[in-house]
This record gives sequence, structure tokens and C-alpha cells, in this order.
Amino acid sequence: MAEINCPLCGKANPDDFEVCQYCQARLKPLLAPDSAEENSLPQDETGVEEPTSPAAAEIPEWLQELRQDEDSLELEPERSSDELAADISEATGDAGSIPTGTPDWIYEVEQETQRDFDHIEPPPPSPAEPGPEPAALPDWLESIRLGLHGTPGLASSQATEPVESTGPLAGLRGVLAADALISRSRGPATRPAKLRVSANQLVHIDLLRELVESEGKSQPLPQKPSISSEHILRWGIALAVCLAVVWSIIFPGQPAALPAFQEETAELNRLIEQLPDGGQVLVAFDYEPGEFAELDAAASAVIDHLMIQGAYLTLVSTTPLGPVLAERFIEELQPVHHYTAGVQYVNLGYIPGGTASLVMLTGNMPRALPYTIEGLAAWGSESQPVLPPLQGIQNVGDYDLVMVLVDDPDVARAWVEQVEPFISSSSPQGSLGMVISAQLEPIIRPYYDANPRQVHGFVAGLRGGASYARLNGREELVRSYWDSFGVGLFMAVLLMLVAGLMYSTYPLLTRPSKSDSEVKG
Amino acid sequence: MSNLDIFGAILGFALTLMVFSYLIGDNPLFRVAIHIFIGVTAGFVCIIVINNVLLPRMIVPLISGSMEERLLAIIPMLLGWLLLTKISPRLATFGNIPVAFLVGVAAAVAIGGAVLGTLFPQINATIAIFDLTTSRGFDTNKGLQLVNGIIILVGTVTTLAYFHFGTGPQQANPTGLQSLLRGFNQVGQVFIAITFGFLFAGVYSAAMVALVERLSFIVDFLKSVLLPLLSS
Amino acid sequence: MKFPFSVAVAIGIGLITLAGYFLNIPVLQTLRMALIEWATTLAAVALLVGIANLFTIHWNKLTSGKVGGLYSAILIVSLVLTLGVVGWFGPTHTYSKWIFNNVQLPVEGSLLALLAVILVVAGVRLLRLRSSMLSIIFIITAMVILLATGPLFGISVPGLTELRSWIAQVPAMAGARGLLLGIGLGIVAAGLRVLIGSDRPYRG
Amino acid sequence: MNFPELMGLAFVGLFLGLMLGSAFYYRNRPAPFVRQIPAFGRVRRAIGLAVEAGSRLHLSLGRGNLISTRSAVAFVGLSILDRIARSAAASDRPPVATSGESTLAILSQDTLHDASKFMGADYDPLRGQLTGLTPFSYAAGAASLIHDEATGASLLLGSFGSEVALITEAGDRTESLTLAGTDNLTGQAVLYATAQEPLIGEETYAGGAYMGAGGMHQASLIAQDIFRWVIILALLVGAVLKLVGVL
Repeated sequence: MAEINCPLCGKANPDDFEVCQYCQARLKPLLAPDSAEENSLPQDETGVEEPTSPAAAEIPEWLQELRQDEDSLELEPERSSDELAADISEATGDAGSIPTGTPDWIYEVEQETQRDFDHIEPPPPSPAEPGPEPAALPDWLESIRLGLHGTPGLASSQATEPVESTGPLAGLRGVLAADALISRSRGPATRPAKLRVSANQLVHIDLLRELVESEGKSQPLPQKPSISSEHILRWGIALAVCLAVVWSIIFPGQPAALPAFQEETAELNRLIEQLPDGGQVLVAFDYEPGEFAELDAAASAVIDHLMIQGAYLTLVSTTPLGPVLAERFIEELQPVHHYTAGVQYVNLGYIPGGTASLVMLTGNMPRALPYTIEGLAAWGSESQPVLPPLQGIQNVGDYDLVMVLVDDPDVARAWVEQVEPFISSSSPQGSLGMVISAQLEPIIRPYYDANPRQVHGFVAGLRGGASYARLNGREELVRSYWDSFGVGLFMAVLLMLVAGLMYSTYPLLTRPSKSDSEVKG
Repeated sequence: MSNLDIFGAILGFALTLMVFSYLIGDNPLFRVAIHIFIGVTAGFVCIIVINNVLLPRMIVPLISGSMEERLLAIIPMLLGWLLLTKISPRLATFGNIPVAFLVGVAAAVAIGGAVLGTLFPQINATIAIFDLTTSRGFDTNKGLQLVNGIIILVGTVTTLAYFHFGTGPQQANPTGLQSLLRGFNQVGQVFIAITFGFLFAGVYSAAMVALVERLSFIVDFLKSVLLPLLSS
Repeated sequence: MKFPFSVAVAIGIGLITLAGYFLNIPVLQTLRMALIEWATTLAAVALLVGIANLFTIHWNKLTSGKVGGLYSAILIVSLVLTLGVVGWFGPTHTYSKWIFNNVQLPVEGSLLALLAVILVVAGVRLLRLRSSMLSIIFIITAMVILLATGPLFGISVPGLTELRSWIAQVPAMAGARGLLLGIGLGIVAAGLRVLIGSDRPYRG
Repeated sequence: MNFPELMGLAFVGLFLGLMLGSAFYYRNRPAPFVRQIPAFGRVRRAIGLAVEAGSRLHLSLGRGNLISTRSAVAFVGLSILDRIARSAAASDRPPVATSGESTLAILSQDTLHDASKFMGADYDPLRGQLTGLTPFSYAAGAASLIHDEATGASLLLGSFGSEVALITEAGDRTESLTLAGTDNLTGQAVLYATAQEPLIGEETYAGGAYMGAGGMHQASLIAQDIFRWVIILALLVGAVLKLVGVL
């Protein structure tokens, strides 16, 4: 019995087999031109085809040339199908119209949607033998493509067209309309499995491509200019905001009054005022370094007040960089008070585990935070006594006041939910105060308004800080920001209002032309 | 002012300008600044965590702790060594047990925290508003307190209802329940929008203070450089 | 269904920890605290793994000669320098604070300051991208609150401060509460999926 | 035993029961109807486009301590990462995950590893990246990855604060789609204004169900819905009882 070599894996198969018994590739191409000539398929279909095959005489000269080119290509099985496409396009001098690895209509649709198909490799053929790579797309991609394009033209043409099974086109649907071509073909007597394209087929492919393009063409993306209106919008806004702020810094006008009395701020002021002499205060620095400007301004008057009262401070943090922030705050913002580490204040550093471990503060604090940030034993050892700020402290309930500086809603809630109940239950005068970033106000205010209060007083953002500074007369830092802050906010509102209205109504004004093009698309 | 301070100010000034250059577009200067920043931050966090967690929790108990402390430190120590194998892709399999341990604890902490730390306290707080026998901070009279309380209750309920996921099959004429849900949806949206708007304004205020601080720094720096130049 | 050992660990440890929250049994509560403590210690060890990951990624970028190699080199140098200085002198030493004050704070502060521009751009474009009732109320609330937060060139609009307080106390708080309750439900669902082994983000 | 703890136990027990019950009930039945969240539809489409165009998919898992309530949203992000990694495993630019916390980075590597193994694709441990250890350094690192990698779409599902605006801005400038959801309220407010496809509140936790991450995700939506109305009922009844002085 005669044998056919599989075009894909090269192994010999009995010639009456439809598909290869090794790799399931189709042995007899669907695009066989003529049933009478089918048996004259050359045996060496693996890819290397003799130009002097019996059928060669019938092939037009231009196609012979082309085929010779292809033959040389086919000797390089490692080349990707897209490279073949490029080479063949070159050979025919008709770029883009010869369907090869990927049918050109798919290729063009892709190009138009700016999708770089080159990056997606087809899965390797199952047998490891060398052979031209099939252009099959992976299943998942195929399904996505169908789902994505969702165009009836594409979907129906794919549904009715046969699947190509051999050669570089293997796996793609509807490459050539086989049945329709058989009767009309005037092509060469023998048709190798690969990349044989007659003029007739080209006509059909063009037809098909036009069909598909007309129905399934994606909107071509407009070429993006290097400087778009988006850029101008961004630059304009950046310039306006920055210039307004810089102007107000360089040419300060009449200073605006700091905001007056706010109940929650006054309440915090009262709490600090009531601290006993040498009162002990736990201060948590729970904000990110980026927020330092706002929290510094909001908290400086508060911490200043604590220091005027001569309070002993214990510094902790649930964020890893908090301890460094705390150290910086005490030394650089409050140098006049000459607070010394280990004497008036102690920095216990990062609470291991962050908010999940806050509950440890309600238990045994010496065990939870045994060392200062300098690595000293904070709670005393044989050689040294307990540091003054920590004398008599066993847990967070022993402090006269707990002050939390915070910029994160979840961290703030964790302090209120986990620590406050313990504070208020363990001592009648113990209380929780907060200095919060402005964004936290709606989250913290309910705890202040609750009855009994769960937050006993707070300062919110620069506004709250300004209000507090006015109460105790420490206005320098807040003052330096307050006016420019107002100018900046006003500029922001103005931009959102004016530019926002213009920007959002512009498409409405120009809609007719735009919607026209949408309908066409 | 020492040389170190002057160099520091120049560095801070340069880095600030490099970050601000992002306003023009992504560019190499911005990249350099943030890569320095990422490296510095990672270094700081690493040392602080080693000093504050690893040394006192794993090393010190083994060296100077009591027998009980040593035994307690051994388990995290073992798990920790296993976890370190995750550094090498080849050995990473050994690290699966400590990772599973972490995930188990994390899931439990999340559930416990959400139920006892969020759901129950928020429900309680909403109900507590209707206790008219005790006045709250901002309500001057009982009538106002009740009105505000009702607004809060309506807001909370409709916001929560907004997220309802289930829906019946789409029909031309929605059922009564569907219309009710749709109404809730609309009202809930108003409250969500107000909340987001407020929070957005808060974030913006924080960012604006940061911008003012940075621009003040730039202006001050330039003044301190330019004024001596101009006066000389 | 495969049931590897790590799944058993995750479920077992998780259930014990969870029981420690809800059952008032001293042993369970002590166990819960111990497990959380171990987990936080492990998370600290994980940080070392993370640093190694950061280092490897940038080392690879550097040695592969890709375009971003220079940035990676800068990152590695600043990481190693910081580790050296802060590790050797301690985080509160003058040198460490110098790095913190002159690198960390300016860059992070500037990044937050960038938001002052980015968020205005977003606010300007919001209505064009999503013109819904939600967006309109969002942007109006934001503008009102911003005006009420700063000093309006010394002009005081009557009732503006009171309106701001009322919004914080009533509608914004109500919305936040509804959102938090919904998120709480989501957290319970997500946590339980992990606890019953339906979601397994770890390897088994 | 205290009342809240007992209630808590009952709550969790019932929730679990409902989840398991509805998972069992819908095992052989069509899934229940859920409302449309257009963001998920668009993101599925964007994933397909990104895979086809050979551009990178990027999923960011946020920052924040894993041992806290913040882990839950990261777990949702991880199950979606698993889903995406499986559908795009064979792409030669498989998805990349960034995070701002070491344990999350390890978990993202494990998830990607599992997905690659399942799909028989190669696994590169550097696809699960830690881009920074604090919120802003993480966001800056993730943003520069978006600029570098020509990401087709970025999914931000995790715990983020206001720093997330840097990531969405990078997405905007590279004209890639950003879908984002978080548990953090201020993060949500920022995302609402800056992300192209923001997820509001609880929608983030439903991500698994909408992205087809498994039956249990569907089942938990049903449990969430039922408990939603239980809570609403409790609020209304509690308010009335409080008003008349019973509670």
C-alpha cells in the first residue's frame, strides 16, 4: 500500500487515511483542486517540493518562481509563519495581499486595531519533530477573538467555512473556499499542502476580506498627536494651581483670620489643660511620611500644649516609619522644650503587627514593647530603673491621655474600637484624643458625637490645627500655610467649576458630527 | 548651618523638582527620584522591623529568655526559617506551610475584626442615635435630633441596600420589590456621592497642604540662594 | 479534590483563631493571641523575603541590560546604602535622620503634592467620563466642602461652616456607615471562603 | 459568655451555613441572576484585548498589613489574579502582579505559580513583584511598572489609600484601562474620581463572582444579600425599640 508522509510531523501514513495517525493533522488537503488529480499528489509533501515535479509544466511561470521561493522558505521550518508571510509578500511585490501564516484579512483587521499579533505564539505542535509551525491559535484565544469581535460577518463566515488542517494555515477557518474552487480552478495540477495560491483564490480571498471588513471592521484608532488636548488640560491645571500657590507665598496679602472656636477642638484643649502635673501621655504617630505637612501643622500646637503642661510622652506607632517621624517631630518641631529621649519622652517604636496587635497594649505593655527605638530596655533592668515616662504604666489604661495622630480611616477606627473601651473602663479620667487628617472627619466625628463619647476631642486637618493654634497662641506653622492653602483650594474649586463645565459640555456642543461618525462606525 | 545641612537642602530641593517634573510627563528625572525613594524606604522599613520585631521576638528570647520563652520562640523560628526558603524559587515549596499559617490567621482576624469591630459597633451606633433621653453634641433640640437620626437611618439603610446583588429575571414591568429596590438604589446613590465627595475634599485638603509646604520650601530655598547672589 | 497538608494548616489555624474571638474559653483566647503574635513575627520574616524579591527584580533588570537598568542600579544603591547607614548607626542617629529628612520626606511629600494637581484634573474630567447623578452630587459636595475648609480670602459666607459640619455629621456619616456595613459583609464572605478552603491563595 | 461574642458566633455560623447551602443548591442549577456591574463586563473585554494585543495585564493587590481586616480584599484580588493568570497563561507576556506588602507578594507568586502549573505554562517568580514597602513607595513603583510594561489593563483590587491616584494616573497616561476597588473609604473616594472603572464599596468583594472565580463566590453573594436585609431589619427594629425606650 502506498504511503503518504504527514505534512506536519513527517511520518508515513497509509494513503487512505484522512488524518495522520500520529499527530491528527489532515493528510489530504481540503483545498484539493480536482478529484481526478487528487491521487497525483506528490509523496514528498513534508515541505520540500521538487520544482521539477510532474505538475510543474502546468504551472504558470510566475507561480513557479514563487514556489521556488517558497521551497527555499520551507527548508527553514523554524521560521515563523509571519516571517513567511513577509517573505512571500516581498517575493510577489504585493504586500499584504497573499494569505500566508495568518490570512491577510485577519492580519489587516489586527493592524487596524493596532494589535501586535506577533507577540502571541501559537502552541508548539504536539510532536517534537521539525515542521512548519501551524498557524493555529490557541483555543482560549480563538474564543476570545470570537467573543470580542462579535461581528456577525466574522462569526458566520467562520461557522460555515471548513477548518484548515495542514500547513501553516492549519487551524484557521475559512482560508479558502474549497468546494467552490474545485470546479473553477484552472490552477496547477498538483497542489502542495502549503501556501499555494492561485489567482482565483486570491479573488475569493479578496472578496471574503471585503465582506469581513465591511461587517467586522473595528474602528480604526485615530493617530494620537504627540501633544493632545489632554496634555494641555493637565499642564494648564498644574500651572494654574502651582502659580496661584506660589504667588500667594511670594506676595502674601492681608492675612486671613484663623478659624474660630470649634467644639471638638476646644474639648481637646480642655483635656490637655486638665492634665495633672507630670501627667503621662501616650502619643501614637500613625501616619505616612507623605502626610507630614498636614499632620505637622495640625498637631504642632497640640503637642506644644502637652509639652507646656510638662507631660511625659510615650511614643508608639503602628506604621513602620512612624517611629522615625515621631523622633523627628519631637526634635525638630519642638526644640524649645528641650525634651530628651529617655527623660521626658520615650520612643517605644513600631508596634509589631500594626493594628492587629493594638489589643496587646491593653494587656502587658512591657512584654509587647520591651525596648526603646535606640534598643534600650525601656522598662528597667538590673542596671537601670524604669524610664520616667513609663513609671507606673502596665497597660494603655494607665495613661492620663492617649493621643493618636492618624491619616488612615481603618487605623483610626482600630484605635477607637479596640483601645478606647479599655481606656474608659479602666480609669474615669483616661481619655482618647485624636489629631486626624481632614479626610477622616466623617469617620471620626460620629465617635465624638456618640454618647458616651468614644473620641473625647479631636483636631481635623489644617483647619482644626488652625483653630487649636488660635486657642493656645502657637500660630507660626499654621499661619505659614493658612493663606496659601485657602488660595489653592479656591483655585481648585474654580478650575473644577469652570474647566469642568467647559470640558464636559464641549462634547455636547460638537455632538452632531461625532454621533454621525459613530453611526457610520 | 553645617555642610551636611546645606547638602541636604540641595538634595531635598533637587528631589522635589524631580518629582514635580511628573506634572509635565513621565521622564527620567522622575524615575530617578522615585527609585531612590523606593530604595530608601525599603531600607528604613527593613531595619525598623528587624529591630522592633525580629530581634525581640525571635533572637532575644532564645539568648536570654526563660525556658518557657525559648520554647515559645522556637515555633515561629522554625516557621520563619521555612518561610525564608521562599526567597529561592527552587526551595519555595518548603515555605508553603508558613504561608498557609499566615493565610489562616489573616482570614480569621479579618472575620473577627469585621464582625466585632465593624458590623456590630456600626449597627449599635446607628440605633443609639434614637436614644432621645441623652442629647448628643450637635443637636440643640429633640426634634432636630430625631430628624437627623432619621436621615442617618435612611442613609445607612439605602446605602446598604444599594449593593444588593441579586435580581430577578429582567421583565418589562418590574415587580413591586424591584421598583422598591430601584428607589433604594437612587436614594443610596445620593448618600454614597455625598460621602465620597466629602472624603475626596478631605484628601484634597491634605494634598493641598503638602503642595503648599513643598512650594514654600522651594521658594525659601531659592530665596536663600538667590538673595546672596543678587546682593553681592 | 486534593487536600494537601497546607490546606489543613490554613483551615485548622484559622478556625482556632476565629474561635478565640467568639468563645470565652481562656485556653482558646491565649492560643489566639499566641497565633496572632507568631503570625506577626512571620510577617516580619516575610518582609525579608520581600526585600530579597525587590532586590532580585532590580538586579535582573540591571544585569539584563534593559532600558530601565540604570534606575534599578540607583534603587539598589540607595537600598544598600540605607540598609548600611540605618542598620549600622540605628534609625535615630543623625545620619539616618539626614536620609529620612532629605530623601524620604521631600519625595513622599512631593508625591502627595502631585495629587493636588492630579485630583483637580480628575475632578474636571469626571462629568465627561461619567455624567451620572452620583458624579454630579459628588463633585458639588466636594466643591462645597473645599470652599468651607479654607479661608475664603477672609470672606465669611453665612452658614457655610455649619453646612460643612452638618454634612460631616449626618449624610456623609450615614453613607460611610452604609459602606462600612457592606464592606463588613464582604470581608466576612471573603474570609470564610478562605477558611473553608474554597479560595486557596497559598500553594499546597 | 458575653452577648456580642455569642451574637458574633451565631452570625458567622449562619453566614457559613447560608454560603454552603446556596453553593450546594446551585450546584446543578443555573446560577441566580445578579445585577449588572458594567465595570466587570468592560474589564473582561479589556483582558481579552490585552491578551490578543500582547500587552501586559497588571493586577495590583494593594498594601497594608495582611494580619488585619485588610487581608479580605486582597484575597478577592488573589482569586481574580488566579482567574486571569489561567486565561492568559499561554500569552508570551503573562500577567504581572504588584503589591505593597511582602506577604501579599509571596501570595501573588504562589497564585501565579499554581496557575502556570495548571496551564502547563512556564512560571517566572518575578511576575509577583513587591514594588515598595510603604503606601507611596508601592504606588510609585507600581506606576513606573505601568509606564514600563505597556500594560493593556490594570486591575487594582486591594487596600489602597489616597496614594492610589498615582497608579490610576499612570494608567491614564498610558491609556490603559484601570478597574479599581478597595476596602478603604478614602481610597474609594479617590478611585471614584480617578479610575476609569471604579468599584464602589462592597462591589469589590463581588469581583470573584463576576469574573467567574467559582461557585462559592456566587454563593457568598447570596449570603451577603440575605444578611444585608437582616441588618437593615435589625437597624429599623432597633431604632424603633430605642425610640420607645425598650432597648
